[in-house]
Amino acid sequence: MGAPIIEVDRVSRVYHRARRSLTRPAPVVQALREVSLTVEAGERLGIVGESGSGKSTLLRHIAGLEQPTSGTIRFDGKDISGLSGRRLGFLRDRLQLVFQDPMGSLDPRMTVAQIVAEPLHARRVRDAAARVEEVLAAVGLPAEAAGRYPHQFSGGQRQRISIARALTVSPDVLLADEPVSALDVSVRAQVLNLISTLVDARDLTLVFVSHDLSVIRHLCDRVVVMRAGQIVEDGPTEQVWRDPQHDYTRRLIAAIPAMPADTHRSEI
Amino acid sequence: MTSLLRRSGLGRLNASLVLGGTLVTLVALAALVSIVWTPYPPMRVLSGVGNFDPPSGSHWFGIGFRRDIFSQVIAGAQTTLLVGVVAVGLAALVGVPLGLVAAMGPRWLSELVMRTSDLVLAFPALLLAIMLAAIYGQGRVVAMVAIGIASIPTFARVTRSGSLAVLASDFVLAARAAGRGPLGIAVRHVLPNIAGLLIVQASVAFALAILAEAALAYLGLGTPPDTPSWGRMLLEATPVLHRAPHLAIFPGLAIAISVLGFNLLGDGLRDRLDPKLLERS
Amino acid sequence: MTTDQPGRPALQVRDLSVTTRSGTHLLSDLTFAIADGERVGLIGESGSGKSLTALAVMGLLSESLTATGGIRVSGHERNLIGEREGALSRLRGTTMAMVFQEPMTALNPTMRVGQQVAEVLTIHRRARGAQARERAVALLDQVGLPEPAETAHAFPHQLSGGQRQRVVIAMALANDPALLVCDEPTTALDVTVQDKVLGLIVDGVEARDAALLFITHDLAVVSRVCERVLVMYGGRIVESGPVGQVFAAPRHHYTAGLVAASALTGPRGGLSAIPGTVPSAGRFPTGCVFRTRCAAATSECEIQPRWDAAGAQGWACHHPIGAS
Amino acid sequence: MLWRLLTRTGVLLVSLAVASVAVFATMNILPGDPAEVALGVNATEGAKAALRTEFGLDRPLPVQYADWMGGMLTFDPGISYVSKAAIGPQVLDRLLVTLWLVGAAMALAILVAVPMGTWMAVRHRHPDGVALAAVSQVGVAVPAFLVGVLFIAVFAVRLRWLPSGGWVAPADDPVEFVRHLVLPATALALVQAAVLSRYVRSAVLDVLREDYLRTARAKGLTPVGAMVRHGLRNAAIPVVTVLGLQLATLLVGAVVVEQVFTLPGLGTLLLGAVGQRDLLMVQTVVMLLVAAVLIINWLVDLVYVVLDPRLRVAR
Repeated sequence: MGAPIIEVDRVSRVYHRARRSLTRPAPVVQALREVSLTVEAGERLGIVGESGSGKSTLLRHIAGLEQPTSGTIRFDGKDISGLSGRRLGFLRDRLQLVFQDPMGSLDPRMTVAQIVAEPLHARRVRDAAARVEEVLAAVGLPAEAAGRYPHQFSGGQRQRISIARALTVSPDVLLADEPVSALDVSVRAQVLNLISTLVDARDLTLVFVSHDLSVIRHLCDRVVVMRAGQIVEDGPTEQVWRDPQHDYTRRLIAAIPAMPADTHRSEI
Repeated sequence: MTSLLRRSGLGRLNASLVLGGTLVTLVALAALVSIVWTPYPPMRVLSGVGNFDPPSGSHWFGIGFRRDIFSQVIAGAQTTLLVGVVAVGLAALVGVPLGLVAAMGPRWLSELVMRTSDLVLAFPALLLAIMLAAIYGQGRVVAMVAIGIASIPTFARVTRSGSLAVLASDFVLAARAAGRGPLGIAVRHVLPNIAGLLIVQASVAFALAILAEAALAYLGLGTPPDTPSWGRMLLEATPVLHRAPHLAIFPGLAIAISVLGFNLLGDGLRDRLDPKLLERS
Repeated sequence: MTTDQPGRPALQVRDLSVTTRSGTHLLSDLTFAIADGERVGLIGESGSGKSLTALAVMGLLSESLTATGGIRVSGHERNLIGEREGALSRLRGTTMAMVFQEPMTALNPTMRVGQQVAEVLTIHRRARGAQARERAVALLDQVGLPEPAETAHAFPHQLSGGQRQRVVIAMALANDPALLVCDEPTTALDVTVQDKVLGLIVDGVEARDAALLFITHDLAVVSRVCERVLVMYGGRIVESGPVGQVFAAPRHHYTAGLVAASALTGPRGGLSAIPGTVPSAGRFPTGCVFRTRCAAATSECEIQPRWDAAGAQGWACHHPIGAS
Repeated sequence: MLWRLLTRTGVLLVSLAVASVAVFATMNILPGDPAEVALGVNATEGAKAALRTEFGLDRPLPVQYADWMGGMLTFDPGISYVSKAAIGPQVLDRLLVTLWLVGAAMALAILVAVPMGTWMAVRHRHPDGVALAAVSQVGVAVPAFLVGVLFIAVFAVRLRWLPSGGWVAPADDPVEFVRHLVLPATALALVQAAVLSRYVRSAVLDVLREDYLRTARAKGLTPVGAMVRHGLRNAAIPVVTVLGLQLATLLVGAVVVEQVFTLPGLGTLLLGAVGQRDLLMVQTVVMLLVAAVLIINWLVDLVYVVLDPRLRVAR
């Protein structure tokens, strides 16, 4: 633990929709409202929320993929909120992403080697072959996977490819946007184990977005709960789980159906 | 045949692809062969034949106005393919970059491109050709340019909608996160993923170009009289149709076969080339 | 069992198999029954064949698939497999009804929702005109939609996902079916909405003493909704029994793996997972369908295991857990 | 709803203005000297100057444009350089013929294409559906003028059932009017029907895959009932868009078919004007056809709103 690595300061984001009525002005969507959040180096932070809560939007802002309407985002002390794609090179070296849809996030026309090497190629690093082999091994894929195409893999394996791509530049921070939501239950545990192991082994800071609080409870030390573009609760995961303060968090936890083997709820 | 066709998806798409490919190859072969060899010089008035002799062993498609119809038909394939290639090439060369700009550029530029293409859509190829012909007189160049310009909007639209589908995908987001710039994304991700879509579009546009060229030639606005052309053959055949139907049948068949070929090829390719992405767009 | 006595179950499926034209088995020898008022869950991962089972029961399989075996519902004499389309149409929406996974696309976008609900009454001549419209509003009220009279005039795109799923449920329950089939009805919904929709389904079938076939991949949802569970893998039922019993003491290794993987209670990085991945349809091994991913598999498993039972719990495994 | 009407109408008006400038510019700037085009390269300088003065071609272009546009709006776009007769009345006479032809062809095409396309889609796995699809594929490949030529050969020349060309106004003799309209309208319609039926087929196929159609079946509707009550209206939405675009090709097709059947419509007028290098006439007729296409697309856009409630209002 230590110094803050990501600082989100009163960030708002407004999307404008196309105008549809003569009498009413063009509708606006407040995707983020004055969100403030600090992530410390080495932390495992979970962001939980339902659809439309702004959790994925927040993640994309942190990754420098979208620009806030107001507020600032700093990475390791450097303001990234005004920077264009070209000047975000330093961020790309240190922060990488894993996406939800294991098929949609891999270009179907590229081989696994090309996909995994893309962060290096974009840096104009020519010889990436050795690095590709190394990260494929790290995520538990055989070396011959490099020459194949995404559609030749199962959902879980594709998510491993996606994780491998995030690791090629040896980032400090890993952002994950619902990486296990599209996976079967039996495969979900494999991918969660992999993420957990890699985060430990490589001293990564993890920001993990999910709609499923029980996944975050397993993986993260701290959780923020989002609703309608705002953070409504922020605290250590176990504490939030056992003693939610905000009314919405309480309802969220109460709505989670209990697993038959889930002994925890019966303790309360 | 039906049992093969009935086996739903795969059987049918292969049939389209194979049949379309065969027909297109046939037309291309006719054009190529006719460059080096035709039974008779296509446009030469022959001696020792009647005006409208029916098909025979020495004149396979018969005689029309004392010229050999078979020679004219295979030489006419040259005109058809030339007009098609130039028109589709022009449309793709202009339309694809415009579509890309419309998909990736700022909103006002996108609006400008799309509104303009809407407007050009209101000028069908034939109308453009008629306007140009009124000024410059008839000619193959006028036909090619008119058909080409009229096909630009569809290429721009197909490129734009295909690109938008690709750009909305997570793998483009992943590429941005990996540090790729807009140009890298366009070249590395968008173009390879819409290539199939564009090939299909080119095939369909080719079929439309053949139809437009034939119509122009029939109206006397396309290919000049000294060059073999299917549309013009039909024009010349019309007044004598009741006496010599073979004058119209063979060029008519040639047009139908080549249009059918390119349409089937497009259909077959559509099913073959990455149906998933096509569905998304 | 074949006589039409009052105690006959609402749904009876016997040796149901579904094959493609090329002969691939998608479902193999499914046999199960659901009594009136009983709520049965059908769980499995993607590709296990659970949605296909629902469609087969409803007689809505695609033309390219062939079903064999027996499907019988109470109140209809004949086997639904091989039954004429007209007879099946009369059963759908009355004796048996279905709720689908995707509420966003399950409703006709160009028809007002009240009309869509009323239609299920008018098709089966349960009501006409103004009376049907009134009943539709009442049904929308029953499923907890606010201002039902106004909502009836809305188009689907004006409603949220949860609201649309309520409309679908209202349609399904309109003619008091004896059997309700739900295919992942809450998978596309948020957790807080899911909770309410599940409550609605349970209340709806309880009030009508209807049988429920509830399909899901989520073990926790099954525990919330159902009394009995069928576990599917590779187009076969590998285990069945009362929910508590099956999840607390599974006998089949697949069920055990599924329960362990769902729990998320192990140490970080040490969750128990089922090795490998679910094969695609038609790629499952012969014999026991799970043997390629099963730690306990032996050469014996190359033969299709027999169905064993102890009390209400049954399984198909050569080496059931807790046997030795 | 009102907002959409206003924005679309705005787009239409701007499009019409831009299109008219484009047509005017093409016909007046590209040729260099319209007088030379009209009189030929060998015309004397004096004759050209006389023509320029007579038709005001020596005025600045914006003035000429304003004059022409003003004339278009009052149905009096000017005097033909060649025949020296007023263009307005000629165009109006001819317009009526073209409208009859296009209208009849469109109606016929829709009547054939909608059931045929639906059948092709619903039976797409059966031999009859596949065969019908093959027929439509061939139909698309045959140009309308070829069908016209064959029709004349068979029905007019050989069988002598119907006239091979010409025109009788409906007021003069309704029976002869129909007899003269049948062949050209059918020739134009058949190809159009083939094209349209393929769009109907793919629209219906798309709808067949929709979840709500399965919902309709689960409610107890038969496959046909589900298609009629829930499918067709949704399938109509993409088909209506295509109809607008198809009308543009139909207008152009009419130009050619009028030539085949020597009908006194806009097409023959236009082609005659091209042959005589009558630039103002060409310019006027082209603009009229383009305006027709734009207005049709505007109408289609409005029909859309009626069909698709998602476009009506946001909540």
